[in-house]
Amino acid sequence: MQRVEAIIRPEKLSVVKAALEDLTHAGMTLTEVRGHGVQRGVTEQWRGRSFAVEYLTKVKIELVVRDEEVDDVITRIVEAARTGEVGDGKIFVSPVDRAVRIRTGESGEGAL
Amino acid sequence: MQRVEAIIRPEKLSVVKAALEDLTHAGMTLTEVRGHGVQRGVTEQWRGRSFAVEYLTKVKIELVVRDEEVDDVITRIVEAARTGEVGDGKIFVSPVDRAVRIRTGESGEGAL
Amino acid sequence: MQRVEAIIRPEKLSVVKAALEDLTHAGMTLTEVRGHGVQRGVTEQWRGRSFAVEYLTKVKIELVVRDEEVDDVITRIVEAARTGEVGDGKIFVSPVDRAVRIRTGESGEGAL
Amino acid sequence: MRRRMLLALGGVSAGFAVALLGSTAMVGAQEVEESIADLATAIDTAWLLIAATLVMLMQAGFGLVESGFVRSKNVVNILMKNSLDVLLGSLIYFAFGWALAYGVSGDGAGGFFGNGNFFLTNFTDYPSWFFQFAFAATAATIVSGAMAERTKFGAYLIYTVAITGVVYPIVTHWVWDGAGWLTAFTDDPIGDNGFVDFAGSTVVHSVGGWAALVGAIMVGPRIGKYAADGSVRPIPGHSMPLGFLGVLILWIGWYGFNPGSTLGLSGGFAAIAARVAVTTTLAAGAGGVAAMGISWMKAGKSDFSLTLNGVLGGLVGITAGCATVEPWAAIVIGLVAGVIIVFGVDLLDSLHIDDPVGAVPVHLMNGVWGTLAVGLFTTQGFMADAYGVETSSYGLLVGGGANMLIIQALGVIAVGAWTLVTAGLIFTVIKMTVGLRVSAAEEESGLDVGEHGMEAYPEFTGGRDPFGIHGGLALSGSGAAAPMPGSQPMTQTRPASEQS
Amino acid sequence: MRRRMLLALGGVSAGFAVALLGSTAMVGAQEVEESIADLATAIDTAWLLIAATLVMLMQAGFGLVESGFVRSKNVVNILMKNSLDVLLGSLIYFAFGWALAYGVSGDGAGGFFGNGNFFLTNFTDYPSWFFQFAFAATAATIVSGAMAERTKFGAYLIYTVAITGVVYPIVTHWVWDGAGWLTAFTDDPIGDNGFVDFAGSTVVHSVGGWAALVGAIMVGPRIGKYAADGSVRPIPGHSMPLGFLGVLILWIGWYGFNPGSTLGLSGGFAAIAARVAVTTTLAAGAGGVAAMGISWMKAGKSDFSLTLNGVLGGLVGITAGCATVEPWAAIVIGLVAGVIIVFGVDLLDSLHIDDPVGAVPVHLMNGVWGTLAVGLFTTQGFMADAYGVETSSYGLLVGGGANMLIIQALGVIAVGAWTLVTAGLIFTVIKMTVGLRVSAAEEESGLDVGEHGMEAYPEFTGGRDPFGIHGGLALSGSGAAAPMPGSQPMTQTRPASEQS
Amino acid sequence: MRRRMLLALGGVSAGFAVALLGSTAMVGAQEVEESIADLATAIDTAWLLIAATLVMLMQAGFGLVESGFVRSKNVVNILMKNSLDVLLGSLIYFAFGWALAYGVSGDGAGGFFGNGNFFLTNFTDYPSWFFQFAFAATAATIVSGAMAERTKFGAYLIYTVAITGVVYPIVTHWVWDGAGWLTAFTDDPIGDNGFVDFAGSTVVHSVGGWAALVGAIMVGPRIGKYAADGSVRPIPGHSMPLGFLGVLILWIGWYGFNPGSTLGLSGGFAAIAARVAVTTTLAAGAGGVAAMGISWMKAGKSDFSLTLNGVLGGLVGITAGCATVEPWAAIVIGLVAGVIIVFGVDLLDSLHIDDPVGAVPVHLMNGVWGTLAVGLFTTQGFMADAYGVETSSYGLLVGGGANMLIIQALGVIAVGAWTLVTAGLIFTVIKMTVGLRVSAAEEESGLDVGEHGMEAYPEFTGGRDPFGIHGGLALSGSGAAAPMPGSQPMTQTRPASEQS
Ligand SMILES: Nc1ncnc2c1ncn2[C@@H]1O[C@H](COP(=O)(O)OP(=O)(O)O)[C@@H](O)[C@H]1O
Ligand SMILES: Nc1ncnc2c1ncn2[C@@H]1O[C@H](COP(=O)(O)OP(=O)(O)O)[C@@H](O)[C@H]1O
Ligand SMILES: Nc1ncnc2c1ncn2[C@@H]1O[C@H](COP(=O)(O)OP(=O)(O)O)[C@@H](O)[C@H]1O
Repeated sequence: MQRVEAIIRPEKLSVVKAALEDLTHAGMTLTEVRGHGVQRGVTEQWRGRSFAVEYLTKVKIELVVRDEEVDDVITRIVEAARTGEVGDGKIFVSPVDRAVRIRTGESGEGAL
Repeated sequence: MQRVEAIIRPEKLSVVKAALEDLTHAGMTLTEVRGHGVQRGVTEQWRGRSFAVEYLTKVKIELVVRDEEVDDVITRIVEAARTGEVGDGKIFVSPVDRAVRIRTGESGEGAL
Repeated sequence: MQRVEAIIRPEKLSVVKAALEDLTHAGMTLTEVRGHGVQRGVTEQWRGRSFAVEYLTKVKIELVVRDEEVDDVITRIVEAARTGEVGDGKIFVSPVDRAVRIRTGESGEGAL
Repeated sequence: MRRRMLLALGGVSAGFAVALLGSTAMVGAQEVEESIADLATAIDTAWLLIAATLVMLMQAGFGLVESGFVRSKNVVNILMKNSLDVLLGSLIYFAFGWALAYGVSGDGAGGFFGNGNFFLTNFTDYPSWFFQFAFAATAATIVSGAMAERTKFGAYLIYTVAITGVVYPIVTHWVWDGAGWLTAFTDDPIGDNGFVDFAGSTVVHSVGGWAALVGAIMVGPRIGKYAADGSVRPIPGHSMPLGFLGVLILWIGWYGFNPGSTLGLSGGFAAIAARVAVTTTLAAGAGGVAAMGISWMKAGKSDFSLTLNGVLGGLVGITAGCATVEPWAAIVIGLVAGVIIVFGVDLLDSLHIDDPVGAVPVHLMNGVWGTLAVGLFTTQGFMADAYGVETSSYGLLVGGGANMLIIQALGVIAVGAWTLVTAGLIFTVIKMTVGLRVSAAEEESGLDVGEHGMEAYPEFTGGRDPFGIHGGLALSGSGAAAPMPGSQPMTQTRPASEQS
Repeated sequence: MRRRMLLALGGVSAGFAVALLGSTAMVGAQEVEESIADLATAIDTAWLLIAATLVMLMQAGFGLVESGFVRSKNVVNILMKNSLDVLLGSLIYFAFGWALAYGVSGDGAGGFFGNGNFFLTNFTDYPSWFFQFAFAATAATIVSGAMAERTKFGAYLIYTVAITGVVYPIVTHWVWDGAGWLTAFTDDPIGDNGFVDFAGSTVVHSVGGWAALVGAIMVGPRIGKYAADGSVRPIPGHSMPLGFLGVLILWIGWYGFNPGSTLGLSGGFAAIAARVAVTTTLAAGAGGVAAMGISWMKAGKSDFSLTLNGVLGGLVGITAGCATVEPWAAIVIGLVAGVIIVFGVDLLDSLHIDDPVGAVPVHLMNGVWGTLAVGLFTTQGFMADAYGVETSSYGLLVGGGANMLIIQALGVIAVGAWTLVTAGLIFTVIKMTVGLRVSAAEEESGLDVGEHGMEAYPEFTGGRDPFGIHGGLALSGSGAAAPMPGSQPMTQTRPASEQS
Repeated sequence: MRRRMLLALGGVSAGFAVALLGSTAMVGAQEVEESIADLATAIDTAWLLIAATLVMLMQAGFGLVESGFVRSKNVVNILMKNSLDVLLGSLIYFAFGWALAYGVSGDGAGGFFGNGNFFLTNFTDYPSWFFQFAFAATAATIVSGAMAERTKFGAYLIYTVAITGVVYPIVTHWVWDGAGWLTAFTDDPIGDNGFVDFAGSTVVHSVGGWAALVGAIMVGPRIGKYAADGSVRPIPGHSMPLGFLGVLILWIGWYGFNPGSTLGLSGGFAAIAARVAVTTTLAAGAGGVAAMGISWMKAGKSDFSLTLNGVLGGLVGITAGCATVEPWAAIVIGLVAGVIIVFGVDLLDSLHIDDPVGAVPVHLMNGVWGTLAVGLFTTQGFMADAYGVETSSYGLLVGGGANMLIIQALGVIAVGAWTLVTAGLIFTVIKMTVGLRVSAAEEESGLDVGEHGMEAYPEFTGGRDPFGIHGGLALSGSGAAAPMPGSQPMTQTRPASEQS
């Protein structure tokens, strides 16, 4: 099993989710994060003085999937989340040794 | 060392925490996340029109523990967090290569 | 590639970020988390009655970096985030198999 | 006279001081008459100033309701628009709003608009200016809510100048100036009684409501509000406490709006003002109860935002007839108003007219209903004491024939036509010049940062709503849930023409 | 008379117009008397309408305090309950609330309840209805806070109808109607002066407070509030700014509540109203200062929520005696009220009575204290000018003997017994029929979604409080920290009987 | 007289009852005069009580603006300080504030301070006490904002006692007591007219403003506000809706503050009060419009917080001259006030004086401007009707010479010197004893938990602002962005002496 972790633009969430919808088990976990990268933050002002907001709101999507699904998932996310402009985000893939479904206690890929 | 990452119902947090309390080093990190899975979201309404809230609030508990503790930790979490109904959540286990305690700079299992 | 995940005091964020600034690619992702560890929470009161707030706000910094950079990153974070008092936080390092830049679709270390 | 000094003597109240002075001065009937006239002026002025202050308070109410009912990323923008309505409005109404409404120069005013006292020259009727300005600011502020979350700030400023300075004052001239062609305040009114709109269901609320309707249509719906398949996506407001407080403040302000429209309390008007306070209270209560009940029956749960709108609907509904209908009729008016709210909100959605805060059902639909209700429920006796006329035309349902209702309908139509045409013109000119609507990118990231470089709650991460809580699937409307991919195209279906 | 036309002349103020008319009409003493009577009516009506408006504003204050002091998942529900108190209440008080309080039919009313003017038939005293209704809505709204976060919405509506329509009106008849058996407004009052409660420490606040106490006991504590080992878990409210604003608004509203209870200003009542404003201010200040000081001494830090409650406690405390005690006595009453707040909150917790917003210490305990304080501090001179009686029974501590205190205690007991019995009955019937309390699951996930399908702050993720910030361990109460596992059983210790 | 009984008859309004009683009593001229005096007292008292209530409402406005403009970690603290201003203030003003301002004993007061009526002994002028106390609370509350987010709670309480009890009352004695050396309310005033400050641009706002300036300087800037390289880091407030509502409430309160300063309406004062309402409205509008426009031109986007400050600046600016300048002059005063706000905020930052909410530009700079503007725009006719003097010294720009302006400047300087010296002394004593400032650690984690053990929004995680949204890099000020590492040293550059 692998953890696919995608950091995307918040406004792309619904599209990405739709793109993953028809995977057999579309379980996923989302976290609100702040990103800092090539993309510049916005400029805001307060009492007439400007300042840079350096961290941009992003959404992190985590899916633990079977090894054979990883490529498909990545392709779908890239297609759905891409705008072509700086700030589209990253996908990181890392190994997961074990998965347990709390409800049943079952382990392994069946738990996904 | 392994990272044990459990996604649980928010209302189960205090029980799970209590269940892990007597482990020698009960350090843990919590994140508020939104989950999407088998469990259906709630229905809300606005101005007389209903809509589905698709993402449910969950709490992610992360513990980095020694390899030999992993099974015990999983058992405790499963027992404490289980209701038997859809939405109880998942536990994922993945490898951690290194741990450092910032305060002392020390590395390895002693840093946990 | 490795994921370096540091849990630090919120007030140390700007210092840590500054310390990492001159790495060639200073991409990073931040998450607001709550920590529970050796450090005691603060005491608050409500209507004359005290209670312990057990979870302290921490910031989790995640950076995916090339293997050869890991040591440098850890050193920088430890130096910047340390106060010497309980609650300074931890750094965990774990393997990342693949990285994809969504904007371009490119994979591997070049995507960082 | 040096009041503060007297006060500084300690223990001598100001009023007592007047009494002391009076006791030496008041020797003949002349002096008594003057004292009585002075006191009548004092009490009537007090009433007008206090009522106007309450109406000014409604600006806070509008700002809160509208900001509570939009998403957090557009809160600063809507508050800024509400602020400028009254800030800019005060200067405009000083310069020519009053002049077009009630201004008089040497040779009197015509039936269509006032003419005189521009920039308050040759003018001392300050209590009336203050009261009438507070009303003008109310009319102006209605539109911001209906066009919220996508209208350019600069464009809005142009609109607010036009409505406060021209569109609204001219309607007030028609109806509330003795020279106006629809007025009831003349010896020879149109129909038997003239057009009866005691506190402004039509003059204030419908004018704002018509402009809101035109504006909402011309600016187009918010991105994502209506899917290509016609389904409706609810977009919840970000703060219910703000909505609650706003409505309560508006309600309180209405006790200046309606009872204050007696314009004084001496000469027997005190009794009318008190009756108005009672009908106002009952209509608000009935409106809220009806909207709550209907929403409960329709959706299975009682809806808070519709209940709040129902209260406002009841208040708008009673505004025209507050002085001329019985308390029981006020309840009927309020109940109908509440029903109108629930179905009016639905109706707009089915027409794909996007009115984020419900300004059209509240102010337009109930403004019309309230004005017509005058022709249904007005009693003969109350026409006599509130308008000083012995008339045989009064409420249709209380035996007064259809005459009054017809004149009421005429007024509704005339004011509607005027506002539709002028507001349509204004928004068209704005659209063709500076543009009405922000860019799609700015709309998505929010007008607060886009227009003002600020966030309403900079520390609260949820303020950016990354999970699109308000982006759930519509369950009603189209039977099945709209397919999720729909939400992406949705963001692009807005005609390019509207993106200007 | 056509007021608007006059106004439209520009520059002629309404009052001046009256003066013009007056100058021709005012030839004899008859006319002068009529003018003076008209002005007296005007000023007295103005006072009553403005005071009633301020009391209506208190509805916003209650809604804000209560919503600020509960968790965000129950905010819509508590606001909805507060809204329906006044919305539904207006219809009920129209139909029979007034009738049972002050209604008169041909043959007069008995000592126990009013009888007449149902549905405001044969009724024109609109200023009084408006003022009295505003008070009724206040009495009703007190209970929602004490039963917050677990009471069914439908059940609450039944309760609010009963208290606004029956329980409260009958108490007002006893005390404030000239025919009531406890009243001071008769030539032959009980004791020497009758039961003296100028603005309603007992009539309004204790009635609400007793009902709140019964309700809080019968609905049971919130899940997790009291652990099996008896320790108390603090559950902080979600928004201090809402609490602050609510209390400030209530304070402002009290300037209608207390000074407005002169019911007019002519005939020398102006001086009384002013004194009432001063005693009200000083008691509020003293209550807040005392609660802050005591909480500081007790807990090591000055507590904001107790300070706010202290202000309200001082206001409730002075309400009965605001017209009959000296300013220094108002300060004493306020200081004691603040102390009562701090210890009253503790007392309820030690009895495991869960009152989330402190309604019982504020309204009941200080309502009783304030009513008894009348018997301690009332001066002879102020009884004379506020109640028009020359009496030898006045405040015990200022030399007036114990008589007055005894009658005050009698009133407290009589009203307490009445309210305990009727409220107990109402809540029992509700519990046995529709049920008082939501399910445990609904309580845990929040009444906002459960009862109304809404969230108060849908965009703010913290609104769901996933980390249970308000679920910390109690440090006081039980010496050591309660063991954490306790928190789970806690959720199941509520007797099954309460879950209905 | 038994009012409630009459009321209980139903259908008989209180005023009508008075009329009935009156008709038998009013036989001779004596009775008529007494009735008229009674009504004059009634209307004047009503005016004062209502105005004072509106001014009390300003306490809520201050609390909201200040809490909206600080970070969420310091919200409870600033609300607590605002609360104690009025709570503690009421007791202090009762004990000796009034006494030093307007108190009289047997042998009269001197020019420098009042002397008598301590603890309100031998005192019955309750309307004046209530009104004057509301003003005193306003003066006190200005400082909390300028010293927000770092000042010790206990230290603040000492300050508030001193300003409400001594510093402010003595200034009111100078200017508003007939015996004061600067007063206009004497037959032999300083200069030709005395120092003219109708509602308190100097007496109230500048006093608060000077103290705020001294306090802000002495407590030092917030950690991180000014970098070692001199660059300025903006620290946005946490809630714009609170700021909006606060300003709207303050505006509404100003309709008590300014028009209420006629202290009555009979005797021709009604016309003045109405004119004051109009000038107040126009100055507020102009101030907001100017600040918005200038900020738009300067920064490319219209700034909400400056617009709100602009409104307040306009209101403070018109306060001195509200009764003696023409409406057009009110607009000029307001426009200048708005400009002062925008540049005043910048000026303070360039001096590294940290005033989180803009109290100094609003209250001090515009207090001075408004007071001087009296000497520029006051008309001869308005001096006659508002102050009862026939004078040849009036506004410089309307042809009245420079005399008046000179006296106005004298008053500004005298009051400024007095407040600078006394406030400087008070803060120095506090700093040397209990200490002015919290520890750096407490400041970083927030004063809410540190001083009161509470959070303003315990459920909202963002409340702790972990990402330091308000910690962005300053783009203006120093041309290039300040280097990020600077933010750390910044936290340590505050001199150790300030950490006491
Ligand atoms: N090395 C990294 N480690 C962790 N997160 C990263 C890394 N690089 C980028 N990110 C995340 O991805 C987001 C997008 O990256 P950015 O450099 O702005 O644009 P792009 O992906 O188009 O190059 C960042 O805001 C950050 O959250
Ligand atoms: N494959 C997955 N990857 C990541 N998170 C998952 C995955 N599957 C489930 N989750 C998380 O677990 C939560 C519970 O899963 P769900 O399918 O609703 O119930 P259950 O665990 O009882 O089958 C989800 O809300 C989601 O946060
Ligand atoms: N084993 C662990 N697994 C995950 N997070 C941990 C672990 N131990 C500590 N943490 C995180 O690190 C933070 C700091 O740890 P703490 O024990 O308080 O101080 P220190 O790091 O100085 O020993 C905790 O609040 C928690 O978020």
